[in-house]
Amino acid sequence: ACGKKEEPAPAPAPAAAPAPAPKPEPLKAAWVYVGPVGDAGWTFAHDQGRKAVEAEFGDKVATTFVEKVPEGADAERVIRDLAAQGNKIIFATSFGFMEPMLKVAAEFPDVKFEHATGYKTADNMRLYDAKFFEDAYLAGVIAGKMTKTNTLGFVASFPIPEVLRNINAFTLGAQSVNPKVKTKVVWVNTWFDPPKESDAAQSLINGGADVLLQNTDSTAVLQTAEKNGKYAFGWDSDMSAFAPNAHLASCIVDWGPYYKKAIKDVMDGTWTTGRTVWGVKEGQNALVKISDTVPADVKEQVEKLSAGMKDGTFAAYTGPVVDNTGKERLPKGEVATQEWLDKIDFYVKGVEGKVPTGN
Amino acid sequence: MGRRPGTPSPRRHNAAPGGAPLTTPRLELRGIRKAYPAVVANDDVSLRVAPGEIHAVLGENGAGKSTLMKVIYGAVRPDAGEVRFNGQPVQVASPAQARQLGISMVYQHFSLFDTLTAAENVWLGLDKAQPLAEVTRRIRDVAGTYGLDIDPQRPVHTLSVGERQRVEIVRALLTDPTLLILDEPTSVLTPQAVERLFVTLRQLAADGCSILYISHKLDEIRALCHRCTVLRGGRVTGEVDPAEHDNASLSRLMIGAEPPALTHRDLKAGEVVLQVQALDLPKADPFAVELKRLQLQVRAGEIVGIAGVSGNGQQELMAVLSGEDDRAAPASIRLFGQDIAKHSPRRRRHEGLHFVPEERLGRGAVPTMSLAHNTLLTRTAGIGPGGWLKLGQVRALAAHVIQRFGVKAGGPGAAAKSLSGGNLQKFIVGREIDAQPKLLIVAQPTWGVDVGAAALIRGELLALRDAGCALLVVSEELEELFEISDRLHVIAQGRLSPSLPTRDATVERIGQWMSGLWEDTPEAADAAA
Amino acid sequence: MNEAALLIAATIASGTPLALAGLGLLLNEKAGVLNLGAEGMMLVAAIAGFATASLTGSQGLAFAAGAGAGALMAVAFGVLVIWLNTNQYATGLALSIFGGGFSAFVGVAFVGKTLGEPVQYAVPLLADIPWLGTALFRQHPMAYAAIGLTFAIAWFLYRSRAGLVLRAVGESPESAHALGYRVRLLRLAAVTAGGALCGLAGAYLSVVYAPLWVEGLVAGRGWIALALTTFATWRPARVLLGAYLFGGVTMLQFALQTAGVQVASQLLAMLPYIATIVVLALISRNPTWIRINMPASLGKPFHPGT
Amino acid sequence: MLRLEARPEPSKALSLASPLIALVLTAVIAAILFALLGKDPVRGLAIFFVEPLNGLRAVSEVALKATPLILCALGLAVCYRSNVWNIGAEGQLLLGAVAGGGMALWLGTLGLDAGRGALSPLVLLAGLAGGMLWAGITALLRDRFNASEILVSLMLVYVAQQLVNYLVFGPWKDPQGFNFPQTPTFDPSTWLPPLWRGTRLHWGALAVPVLVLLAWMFLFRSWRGFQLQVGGLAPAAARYAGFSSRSALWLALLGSGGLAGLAGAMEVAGPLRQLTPHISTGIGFTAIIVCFVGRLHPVGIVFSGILLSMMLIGGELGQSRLGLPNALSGVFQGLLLFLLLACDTLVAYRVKWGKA
Ligand SMILES: Nc1ncnc2c1ncn2[C@@H]1O[C@H](COP(=O)(O)OP(=O)(O)OP(=O)(O)O)[C@@H](O)[C@H]1O
Ligand SMILES: Nc1ncnc2c1ncn2[C@@H]1O[C@H](COP(=O)(O)OP(=O)(O)OP(=O)(O)O)[C@@H](O)[C@H]1O
Ligand SMILES: [Mg+2]
Ligand SMILES: [Mg+2]
Repeated sequence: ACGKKEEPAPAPAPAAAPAPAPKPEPLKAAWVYVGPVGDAGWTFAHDQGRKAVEAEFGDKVATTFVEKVPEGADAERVIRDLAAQGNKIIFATSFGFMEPMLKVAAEFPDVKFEHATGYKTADNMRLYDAKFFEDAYLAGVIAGKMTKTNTLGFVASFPIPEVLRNINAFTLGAQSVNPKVKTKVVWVNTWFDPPKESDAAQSLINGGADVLLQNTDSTAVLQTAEKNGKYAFGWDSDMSAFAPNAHLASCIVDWGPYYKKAIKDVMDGTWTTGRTVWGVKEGQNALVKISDTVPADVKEQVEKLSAGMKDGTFAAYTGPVVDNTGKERLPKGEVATQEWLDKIDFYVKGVEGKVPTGN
Repeated sequence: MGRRPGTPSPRRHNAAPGGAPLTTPRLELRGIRKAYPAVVANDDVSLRVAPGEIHAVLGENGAGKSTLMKVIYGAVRPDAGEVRFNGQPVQVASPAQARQLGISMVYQHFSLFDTLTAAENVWLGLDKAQPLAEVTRRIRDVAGTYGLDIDPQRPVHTLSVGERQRVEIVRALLTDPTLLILDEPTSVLTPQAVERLFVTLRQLAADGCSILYISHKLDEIRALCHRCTVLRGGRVTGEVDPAEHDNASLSRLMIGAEPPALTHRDLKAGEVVLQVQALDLPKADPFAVELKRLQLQVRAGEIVGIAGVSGNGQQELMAVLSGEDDRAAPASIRLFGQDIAKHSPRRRRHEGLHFVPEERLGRGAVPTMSLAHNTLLTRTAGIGPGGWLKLGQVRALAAHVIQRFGVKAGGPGAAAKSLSGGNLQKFIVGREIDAQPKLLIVAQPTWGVDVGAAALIRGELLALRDAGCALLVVSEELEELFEISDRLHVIAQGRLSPSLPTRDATVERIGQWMSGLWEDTPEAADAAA
Repeated sequence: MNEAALLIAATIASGTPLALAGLGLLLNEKAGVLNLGAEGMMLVAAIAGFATASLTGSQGLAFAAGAGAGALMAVAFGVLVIWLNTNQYATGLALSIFGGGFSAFVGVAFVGKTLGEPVQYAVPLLADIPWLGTALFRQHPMAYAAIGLTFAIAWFLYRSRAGLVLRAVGESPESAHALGYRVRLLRLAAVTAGGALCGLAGAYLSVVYAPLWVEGLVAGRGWIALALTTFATWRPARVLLGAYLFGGVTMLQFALQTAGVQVASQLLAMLPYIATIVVLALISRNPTWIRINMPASLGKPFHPGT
Repeated sequence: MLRLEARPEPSKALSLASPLIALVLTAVIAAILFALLGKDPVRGLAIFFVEPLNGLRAVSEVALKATPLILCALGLAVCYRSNVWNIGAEGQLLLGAVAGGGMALWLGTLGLDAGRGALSPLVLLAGLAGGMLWAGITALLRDRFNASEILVSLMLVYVAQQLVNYLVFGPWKDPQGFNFPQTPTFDPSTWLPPLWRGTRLHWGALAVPVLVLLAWMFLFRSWRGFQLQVGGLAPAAARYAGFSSRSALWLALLGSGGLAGLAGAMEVAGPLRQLTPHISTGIGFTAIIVCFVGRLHPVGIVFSGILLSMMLIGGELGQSRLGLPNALSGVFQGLLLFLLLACDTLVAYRVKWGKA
């Protein structure tokens, strides 16, 4: 609904849609994005999910989105306006939308609100999230095998549990195949600033890292690795096209299944509040497009672990997990609970440095 | 015949006095007219200059002299009229084209670049693509031939004003002009330097170069020029041989009347109002002049004049006396015996010291503000309790000044920049006089002001003196200082001469002092006190 | 050891756009025009360059387009401030704001596009010198162009007559006008050339450095470049040095993290800006130095005939 | 050739008309852009200029958005009239938010049993102080080291944003917040309560008319304000008159910093009620446009603040209603300012055909 894609996509904006007279009103659904839909990362992935909804339900739904919504005082107005426009379900795809959405949800009891990555709910507002760390773990396995310097690099956005989970999982995955591996982390304090991400990646490479992963939304890290003849992974979406040589695999998230379920819940009247965190098991996360440079046996191992995640026989966070000060955080043999995962605020052994804001 | 032996100058040959028939004027203007939105600067002006002739253009401030010269030099396009050069009608579209024709000009206001060297400044005025080294060599040549000493390598900001003018003249000469225009060249020179310049000019004229010499100083014109065209209000009022006319008749042509005479009563000097004691002031920036050990005293009921060529420390002295520059050492400036060296301009004003600066627009007045608001710069009448403005009173004060000093303006609401220079000067001087100061310091009281307004201002200053106010007047016009002051100092290179009663002063003596050559004896200093 | 070489290389790469833009602004300012619109010009040039590169695949054309876009923006600015005598500060700010909005607007179609495989640059032979090769000789040609331009501009300003005229115009437009120089045309030329250089800087960012397009890609570098001219007291070689210094500090914040320095990353991220402020304060402290080197008419309007 | 001739007096009529001309031209260009994008130009313009004022809630949203813009712009107008080029209002606003937020958090820990909103004046005062402090750094560096206030104030914006980040990710992080970058929600006693139930427009907005009046009186009726403007228009005249340029610098910067800080505190005590990394969306920068479009006049700033808010909200509405690209409102803002500057030439000059 934005005139940005060259092909005339099926007009999603309600205003542009011709009104076919007799049919029942389509279910109006809206998405609030934090970035531009074309970022090839986070927002792009959500927009793919929205398109999957359109493809699945056809003219039974009418979708709208507002992109680049700042996470400050403006978000509340945008969400409220979407609710007032008659949308029956609204997805907000960034953490910063949690408080504003909560306020609007209280005013529109008939509208269902869905918030990604937060932690607060209401009767008509529920949460959904993905297990990116499972992807990160699998990527770590490849990284541990591919590194020659035994130094991995991680371009990190903000020190929140989500990102720490990914850094740690990446390291744990690598250590599972190569105990000598160390991970260096550079914080860029942004989700999306390609030149900065690229500077950070360069500095990790200069510091000896030869396989990189990032928790930021652009392709800059991958491209920097390509420029330097190092390896890196795609994040959020398939980024293999951006760096044919450097690209080892892409950690992807497919929001489609969840969005389809949510819409269906509303249509069927079965929508209830709660929290959904899907991962590899539900097909929401996956490591895809594993490069041919990755040896076959490593690929096989990744497949095996993937399969284990799917059938529940394997969990990325299984004890013992020791933090990098030597303290045991998860006893041997124990599998991390959701609550444990929500509260991660440390680096595991093998990650260098200190979490920047640890108290 | 060429000025530089061995360098043939083809233009000069066919134009030399003996070469071409003398009946062909070097320059001929016919019916030149140039109108600006507010005034007609030139109206039906005609003028002929013969080869080798030094031709004066005389007129009071604003008569249209500079405009006419800019028309000849291609800097201003005339609305009507014809310019003929060596008999040929020409359209001078730009200064560059004028220089091609052999016309060079030294502007009234220097067109120099402070941070560049003298050689670079000269180079910028030459059209031919000569290397800088060649230009430097030629500067030395010309300097030798005409006694115009300058060091080509020195940045202009380190040169004295006289040296700067030499740079301008050298720049003009290096284009091998057959017509040289000098717009009020002497206003910045000491009398001695004026003599040297005249020698150079006579030599040039003898070499066949025609010279247009702009001035409003009658004596100079009578001493130097062969012919003289007089302008008044943009129109030619006469073309005469200056040698055959006395000052009075030239003056009548120039202003339509003889200059009004001022009555100067005898000195009844009272107590010491301003005492400047061993005032030293380092340079505030590399373009400034350092003040060294100034001694100065002004008593109630007297006018003390400070003569000197501009750029010798006048600005620095004014700033430090007015309080705009607060770097003076404690006790070096006293008002009625009280140390005011660290007082702000506002405090000094409160204590009775008022000041009229040289720049009217931008310093003495805010150009875009109304006259009423401009009174608020130095007057506090309209400021009510708590710092709130009483606009009615502010306007009334401005109206009062306008009325008392005969300022021609559209009322208290008129923007300062809408006034002509003379009227604005009347307003500013009036604003300060009306404040009944105990000490009034005035810089260039009549600079750029017409004769009538100048007489009015000088009369007001004298009246203030007679009323018992102490006055310190800085001016570059010696005549003016001789006319109104009781005692004179000369400022040169940041130093101040001892004072001299005006009746004992002569132009020669003051001129010598302007070059910094005075007997720096303790007695002289004592005599001054 | 090698890390130091790599840090130097990264410093040069990140200093290059600053140097290009800083040199452009230096030309502007030497002619007496202060253009606060550098950020906007760089943004528009960045998208113009990126769009051209992604449509034609030619870097040469991309840089030409970037320079052209920067120059075009500069001309718009120049006409406003030089002929219409608008306030230079306000007009520059308008240019920055407009550039930000406009580049985001036309750039939408190019977000997330890629320019194909990045190329490894290396100066033949020199690049293989063990330490120096890594540090100095594996840069994009534009990095060397920036160095070349620095010397070219230094030569132009201080050795050529045209440069002298330009400085004269910045020093005293009234005098230059009186001597018959076309002050306004010369100023426009300087502003345009400055815009073109800012354009090269923008294109370098989107085509070589990032290399991709996102809204706000320039991320304040235009403002840093403005600071550089003061920092360098309007001397070309010092602009280059300052650019590298700033590039170095930017890289340093990440290098310090990589090296495991225990300071909050947010505080490290302040480093380049604080460094700029500190250096600015130290340089500006000496009024004599500023007065001699700063073009005297900088930021002031000029009306011929007054 | 086109030629400009200075008017003897600036035209009063045109100085009022030129913002309107600029606005109309912007609207015309906008309509053309809409048409080029294949949208209905009339509907497009309606979304920017009518829709944002459709109903009480919409009006209250415009007012909410305009409040910080107007506050910042008032301060900037004083600065620009004094020839002090503060372009770091964004940073001063952030510091105001930090100081106000810090005060709110601290008051929250005291466990005072105060009513809803009762302590909000303290938050606003803290914000005022925070903004002044941040602007004070610029003033200090300008005053003591002669460092360009343009660059210093701008660099301090980046520093301020990182400071906010540092605080919300670090020391001030909500302990119950799962490590997410936000402070706890403030205690209700520190909130700015809404003016009407159901809207977000808060009591702080009432400060706008008061401050506009004060700014007007200061600029046009006070001796101090006169002094500042003389310093801006003719620095040499100010020196001559003995108006201290240093105190003008400090006054202008502290005043505008304080107002920006107040705006920041209102944002956090009003709609946000907590600190997050996303306090401002470039309010301090947009305020520069507001300031110029309002012709550096307090009353003009009210109108332009409302206009710019409508354009910003229109930009959001345009996305969900018409599918217009988000970047459009940025283009319009730049365009409006550009056209205004060009139109302003007409105030002082007459355009004529012919040669000089
Ligand atoms: N560019 C201009 N625009 C408008 N008016 C002008 C301009 N230049 C000169 N004038 C006006 O034209 C008239 C003649 O000015 P001009 O400078 O030629 O006088 P002048 O005889 O050289 O005086 P002075 O002795 O002061 O140098 C004056 O009234 C002046 O104000
Ligand atoms: N409004 C005016 N009032 C008085 N004089 C004017 C006016 N407009 C132009 N002039 C005179 O006409 C001369 C030529 O002006 P013009 O605008 O053509 O300058 P220019 O030589 O083309 O400018 P540049 O050298 O900057 O390119 C100016 O030097 C000025 O003296
Ligand atoms: Mg004159
Ligand atoms: Mg003259």
